[in-house]
Amino acid sequence: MEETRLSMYQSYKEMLTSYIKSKSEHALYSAQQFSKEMMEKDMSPEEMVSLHLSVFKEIVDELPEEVIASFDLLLEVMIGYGLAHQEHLSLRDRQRQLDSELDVAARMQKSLLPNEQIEVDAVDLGVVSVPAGKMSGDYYHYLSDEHGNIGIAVADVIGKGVPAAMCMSMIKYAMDSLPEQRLQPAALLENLNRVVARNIDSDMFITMVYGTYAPREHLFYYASAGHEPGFFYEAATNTFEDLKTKGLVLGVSPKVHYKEFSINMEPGDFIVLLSDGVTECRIHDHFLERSQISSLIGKYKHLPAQAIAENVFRELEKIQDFELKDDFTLLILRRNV
Amino acid sequence: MEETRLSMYQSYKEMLTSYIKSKSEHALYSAQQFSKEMMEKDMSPEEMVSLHLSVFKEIVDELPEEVIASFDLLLEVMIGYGLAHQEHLSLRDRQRQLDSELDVAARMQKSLLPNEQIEVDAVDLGVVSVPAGKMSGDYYHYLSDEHGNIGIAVADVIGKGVPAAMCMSMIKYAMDSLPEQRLQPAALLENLNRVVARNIDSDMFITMVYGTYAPREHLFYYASAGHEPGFFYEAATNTFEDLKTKGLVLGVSPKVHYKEFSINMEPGDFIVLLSDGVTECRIHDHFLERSQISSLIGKYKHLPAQAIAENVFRELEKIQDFELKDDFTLLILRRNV
Amino acid sequence: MQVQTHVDIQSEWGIVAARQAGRKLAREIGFGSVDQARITTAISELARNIYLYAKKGQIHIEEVIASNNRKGIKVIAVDKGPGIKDIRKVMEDGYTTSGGLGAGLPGVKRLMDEFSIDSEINNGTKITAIKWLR
Amino acid sequence: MQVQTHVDIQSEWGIVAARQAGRKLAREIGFGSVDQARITTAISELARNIYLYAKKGQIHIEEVIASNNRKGIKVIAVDKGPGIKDIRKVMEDGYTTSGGLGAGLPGVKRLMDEFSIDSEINNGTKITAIKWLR
Ligand SMILES: [Mn+2]
Ligand SMILES: [Mn+2]
Ligand SMILES: [Mn+2]
Ligand SMILES: [Mn+2]
Repeated sequence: MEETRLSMYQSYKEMLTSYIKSKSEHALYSAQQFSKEMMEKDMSPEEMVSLHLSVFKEIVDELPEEVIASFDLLLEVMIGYGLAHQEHLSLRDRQRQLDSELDVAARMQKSLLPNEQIEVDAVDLGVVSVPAGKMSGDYYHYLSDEHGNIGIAVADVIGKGVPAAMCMSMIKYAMDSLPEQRLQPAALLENLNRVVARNIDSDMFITMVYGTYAPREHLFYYASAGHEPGFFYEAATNTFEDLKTKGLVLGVSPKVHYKEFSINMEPGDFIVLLSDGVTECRIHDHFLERSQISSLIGKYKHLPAQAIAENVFRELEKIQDFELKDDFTLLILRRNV
Repeated sequence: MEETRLSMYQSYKEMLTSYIKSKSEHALYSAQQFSKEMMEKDMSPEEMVSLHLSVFKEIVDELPEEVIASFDLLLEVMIGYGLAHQEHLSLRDRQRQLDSELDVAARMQKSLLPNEQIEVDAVDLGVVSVPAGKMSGDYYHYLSDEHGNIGIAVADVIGKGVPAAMCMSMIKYAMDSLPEQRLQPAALLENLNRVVARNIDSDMFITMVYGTYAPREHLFYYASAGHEPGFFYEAATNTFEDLKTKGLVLGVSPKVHYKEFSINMEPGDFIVLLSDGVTECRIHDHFLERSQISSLIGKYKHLPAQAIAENVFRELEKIQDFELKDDFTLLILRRNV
Repeated sequence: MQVQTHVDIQSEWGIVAARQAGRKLAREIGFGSVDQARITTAISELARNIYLYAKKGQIHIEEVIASNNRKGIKVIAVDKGPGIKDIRKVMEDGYTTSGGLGAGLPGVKRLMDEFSIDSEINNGTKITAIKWLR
Repeated sequence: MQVQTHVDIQSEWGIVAARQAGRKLAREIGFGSVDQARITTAISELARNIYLYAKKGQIHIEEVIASNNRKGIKVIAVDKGPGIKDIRKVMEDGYTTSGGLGAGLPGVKRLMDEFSIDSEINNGTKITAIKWLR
């Protein structure tokens, strides 16, 4: 430390001497680089001011006594800034530790989501889910059974961050314990609703949409618990239609009945499930229209489902200046044949 | 802002004038208070240095030109500190937001723990559980059935903070789904072990002890999954004995067999379950001995179970300078009659 | 009539020249000494980024006037370097005080009032930053 | 022979007197100007805490010598005030920069090398802090 101090003293002395003589921008540039070095060595601002004074005293003979006195006062004020600086260093350490903790937790959370490809030729499935922060309050799900039936879901915990993530993991464990309802969207939501109502404070809500596709019937069945409506794309007419939704959000009341809807899918038709992080994408002071979202999806409809989702995300991320305001989840399921 | 700046300028000018004249400690005291005010107004250190220079220029006629030049250089260096200061302010905001998020999550976590009194006259139960940070990786459980049988447990996720808390909530949901094993400690641990092994990364482990007390037989049955041994206090001999423990931690291997132990309890005898946050209480550079913990418990044994736990916590907290290194959980179950 | 300056960056001398040009224009526009130093630091960081990661590029500095007649200084940093892969990550609030990359882009964003970034992999980066006179 | 000073705190004048005594002793022991200012600030905060929360109390300041012959300054702040309810909470890293309570006790702990606190509800508080000469 003493050595550092000495070399700091030397460099600063050279800079100050040179600057007083030449007033060159080069000396100021060095000073800026020097400040980075000081900070890397965790020197606080009052030490900087004190260093300045001692160098200055040495360079200028007979510094007026009031100049020196004035530095006493400046130093006194800078002690407060020094404390804030030290607080910053410890806050930074704490934040780093928390960040790495949240990274681990986010990895754990990610491991709760499906990550294998669906091996069903009849359909093409793509999904992008990106949290606004480290942890996500969005949840998605997909699964195929031995008959090629497919279940898909998107859920959104009202709220963000760690508490939302904890709710989300509850949804996952609850889904695990309901294997019998995987092909019955309304019954599944009714059961989940009971679990949520029992376990979660009344000020936490979860919206969810669950659907199944039966490849032999070409029918998509779905039910929604207050979730942001998805889209149905019909290839024949090249149009997007909102997925009808009715139904209370999960967790409000222990006994809720959900309505089931169905859609007939032709080859090339696709279903879009999403969270409101997609549709309530804010640009400056207004939100994108839902019709803007569907045309954005339409722009990439010739691509595989995964590529559509990725391209839409990339464009929306850019429009928002790379700062997501809410967790983003977009899931696309297309009938191939 | 302009007004603030002007009044800041005025106060600093008075201080500096007075200090240069009198060199009084009072002016320096004012300067320190002033620095707090500056910081409350989010003024950064380079603004402080610049304020100092402009006031100084006004007070002292014909400031030597090299003094002014020297301030150019100091200002340049302080810009870096100013950036760090602004970063601090935004880090502070982020930390505050995160803190309030963690508060919500901690409340959610707390709601997963039992909070009603046990209504069984035959026993006296007390528990204190305090996380080292906001969220806990310790878990405790107690429950009585309609026959007055009591189940108690303490678990500790290896690791701390958010990821540990997420594991802990999984333990709770898994316990909920195993109502049949509540009176069979070994079977319960075997089932839990399967759930943990399935859901959790191989680098996460959970230790746990589970026990049941049957008031008609006066027998305490328990099994342990690599958990810190508890104590059995025998009133007749006034001695503490370690609770025997054998058994692999949860989650290492999907199929583990746990051994069940039993203890006959007389009136006044009690069981102590704890997490290693109690026994591995560090003071400066050494750990407390287990015998020191049991004598500490013994010191308060005349009190109700809840009071014993609270007093022990208070003493250990103080010895550690009020900084817990690990989550702390201490559960005491005493046979009354 | 608006003043425009272009500085080629391919050595540390270029960085110093860009700083000097920026400080001069900032002073002429009427910025105070703290803001002059802030603008100069921002230019310095932008130029240094070019020098370190793209090897060469240009810094353009000009006076701007908003529709409400407010004056400001606009700095544009352009290079044909490797581009930025993950802009979201680069703009994440790093920890300036821990050094390494220095103030970096989040620092520049803090020092100025407006900030935007355009980057394409293998095709270079363009960063525009404005500071308004208060 | 060790120097000891006691200052009664029951007004802002007491705070200033304690600061002055502390700064003088710190200088005599051989602390540099930054450390003098830090020690003074710590004393100031301790005295202010007494003045604000306990109304009155004392600050004791003395030179200390460690077993390895290292010199230092020890500050003890004593009051018979209401005591501190939740020491863990008070010592939690507050946010100095957001003001209100000012640097507070975590600030004092930062400014000094050693710090300990004893407090009993309704029976007062005793805080001891030491800074060693480097
Ligand atoms: Mn949400
Ligand atoms: Mn949302
Ligand atoms: Mn643990
Ligand atoms: Mn532990």
